[in-house]
Amino acid sequence: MSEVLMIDSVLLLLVAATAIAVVEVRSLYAAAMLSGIYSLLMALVWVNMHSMDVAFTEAAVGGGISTILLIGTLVHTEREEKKRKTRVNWGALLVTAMTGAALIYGTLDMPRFGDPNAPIHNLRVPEMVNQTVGMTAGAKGKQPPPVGWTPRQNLELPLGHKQAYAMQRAHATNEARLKEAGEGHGGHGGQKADGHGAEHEAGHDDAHAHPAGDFNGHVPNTVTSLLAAYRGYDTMFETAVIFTAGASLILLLRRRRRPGENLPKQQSANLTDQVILRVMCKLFIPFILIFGLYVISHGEIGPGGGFQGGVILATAFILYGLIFGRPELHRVLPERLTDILAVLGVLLYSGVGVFTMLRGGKFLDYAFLNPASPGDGEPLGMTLVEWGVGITVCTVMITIFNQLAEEESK
Amino acid sequence: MAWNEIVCAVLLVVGVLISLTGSLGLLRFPDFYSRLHTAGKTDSLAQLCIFVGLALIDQVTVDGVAYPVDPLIRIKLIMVALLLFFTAPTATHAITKAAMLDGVMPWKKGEPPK
Amino acid sequence: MSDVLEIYNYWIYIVLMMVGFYGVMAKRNLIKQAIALGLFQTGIFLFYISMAVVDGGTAPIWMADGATKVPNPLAVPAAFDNPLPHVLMLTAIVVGVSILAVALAIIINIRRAFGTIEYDELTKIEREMEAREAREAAQ
Amino acid sequence: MFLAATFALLVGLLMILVRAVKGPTVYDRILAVNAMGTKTVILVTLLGYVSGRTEFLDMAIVYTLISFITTIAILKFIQKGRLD
Repeated sequence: MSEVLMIDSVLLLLVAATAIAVVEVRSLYAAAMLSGIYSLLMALVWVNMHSMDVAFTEAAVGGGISTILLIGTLVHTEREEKKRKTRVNWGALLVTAMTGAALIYGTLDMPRFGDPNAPIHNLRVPEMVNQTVGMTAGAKGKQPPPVGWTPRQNLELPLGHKQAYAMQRAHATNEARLKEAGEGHGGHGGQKADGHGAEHEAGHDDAHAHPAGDFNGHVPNTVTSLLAAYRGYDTMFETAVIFTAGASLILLLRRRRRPGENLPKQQSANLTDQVILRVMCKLFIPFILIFGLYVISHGEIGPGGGFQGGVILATAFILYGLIFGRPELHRVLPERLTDILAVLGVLLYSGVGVFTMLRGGKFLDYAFLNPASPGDGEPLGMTLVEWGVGITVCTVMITIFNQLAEEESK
Repeated sequence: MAWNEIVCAVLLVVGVLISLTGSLGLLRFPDFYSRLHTAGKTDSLAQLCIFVGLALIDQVTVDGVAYPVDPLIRIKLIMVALLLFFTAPTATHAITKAAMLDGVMPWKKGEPPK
Repeated sequence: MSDVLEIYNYWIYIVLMMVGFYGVMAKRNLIKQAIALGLFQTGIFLFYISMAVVDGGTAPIWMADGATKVPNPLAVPAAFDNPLPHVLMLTAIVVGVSILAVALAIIINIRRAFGTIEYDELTKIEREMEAREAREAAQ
Repeated sequence: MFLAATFALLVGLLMILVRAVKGPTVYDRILAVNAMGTKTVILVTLLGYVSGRTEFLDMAIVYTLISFITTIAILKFIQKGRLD
């Protein structure tokens, strides 16, 4: 019974109770607020299960942006659900009960919670982790796996012949280089990796000796390394998904602008009459902006990254829009600027990919950004990509807030 | 137990007790303003006690392994306490003003709890 | 009792999914269905992330070495949690919000066009429109 | 020590949740959201100390900001009926 499980079991009961409350409560803004609470509790569950980045995203995106989206919709629709004669729909309840029972029957032979030998931990992950999802701790390039790294997961993987040949070839090139490079890395040559045997080398000196199964990203935060480097392709299209959401919001909700009319000049509801709120928000907004930039930029070292930082930046602008009114927000961030920046983010991301291709590597192979010492190219590539994602997410969230808050011309 | 862990334990107990009384008040008080009174105030004090208590710790042992607490983290804890010290009262003030403008009348003795 | 707690997470994820599923099926209000869809997704996130936990493991981010403030390879805990499901769920959460945003925009347009966002009233309006078109086609 | 504090605060969370669901007026619910945000900040920090990884304190800052901004958004919606 690890501590994680103890806290987890209590927290998840709260989460389940909130979920039922969200579905059953009649007034819609209560449902919006409860879904905000639900996301906050869910983020607590993620923190308890050691997944910091997911907790970050769930809190910022689920707790913040979704609640503001729902409330923005309620402005245009009515606030109460229609009174129904029967409160419970028995047919739907029966169907859900049956599917639930079948699914629960399915989980009976799932691996135990936290079981280190579960199949998910033994396929591909040891190979990825063994080649040191390392860090740029002073020394350039890949780090040797730490001493005694694999006490629990060092299962002998049945290597396919192609993989064995690739590993063997990479090993041979490493040996050759080690002989003529003398002691290997100056910085911490002392740590010989006896635990795993294979001495890893910077790996990219000759353009094509990319060792098999190299996960391309070697930064302390393995989640960002996987997100931006190993799955860089998916994250690029995910940024495109966010941009498409912003574009569809513009198409659906933005009223046609008569030529020359920049923004409909109608009296906006601002909260500037409340002195304390206005002064406090003027005090906070710079700090929120700095914090958002910090979260984007240190995505490699700690939890954070493009999505979370972009959303935090967006909430700073949204707070400014809430307090000082939307025309004021429009004066600070005109719609044309946000549209251009949204496109720019996606372009920056794919631009980095094209650039690495021009440098001779594969698409989004960050090592080729700095062929001299590939260990530095990877964090550089990932930072650029995170900034691209951050810009797009920030501007799209602001556009979404702008469109939802736009009053329909009577 | 070193002195800082004892002081931290005391501060934690005080902070948690204050927080629980605040939540209990939120549950049992008859009307909105009295609930606002308990939840708003206790939160600010409870988080201050807990964060100052946590800032005293310099080493956390989890099943035998002693993880050092980075001094930067202890400073950051105080920063978060200060940040929360400013935002919580502002939010409570905003809620009160909104309720007042909306004409929510405070509860008087003898009325049924709202 | 302890083996129930072993796979307890997977039961709660099913409860969340079924609550979302019921919400989408039973509730007639479009916004309520959009929120229920969010619940359904969060249940699936719970399923993935509870698979990633390793006993005694910590967050898959290297430990910062106290002195040099730089992640230090030797400060290695017993094990790291599996970072793979975390990455998948990061993407899924953000896509989930994009879906919610577009769904709410469409709901606003439905409200402006038909004046209601109750599913059964909308079907009634639809039937009336079809009946009217059929009558006009008949003339 | 930290585990006991975490469980105690979880009980507090349950009480706030009851008020959030039961709250007759909308302001009770906003109050519950705000109180929940503050308590979650404390819980996140305590979970860091329970798991030994205390360097993830940025989470607490994000929670504070998010609960503050959500409360302001809801208040503006209730008070002015519009968000722009």
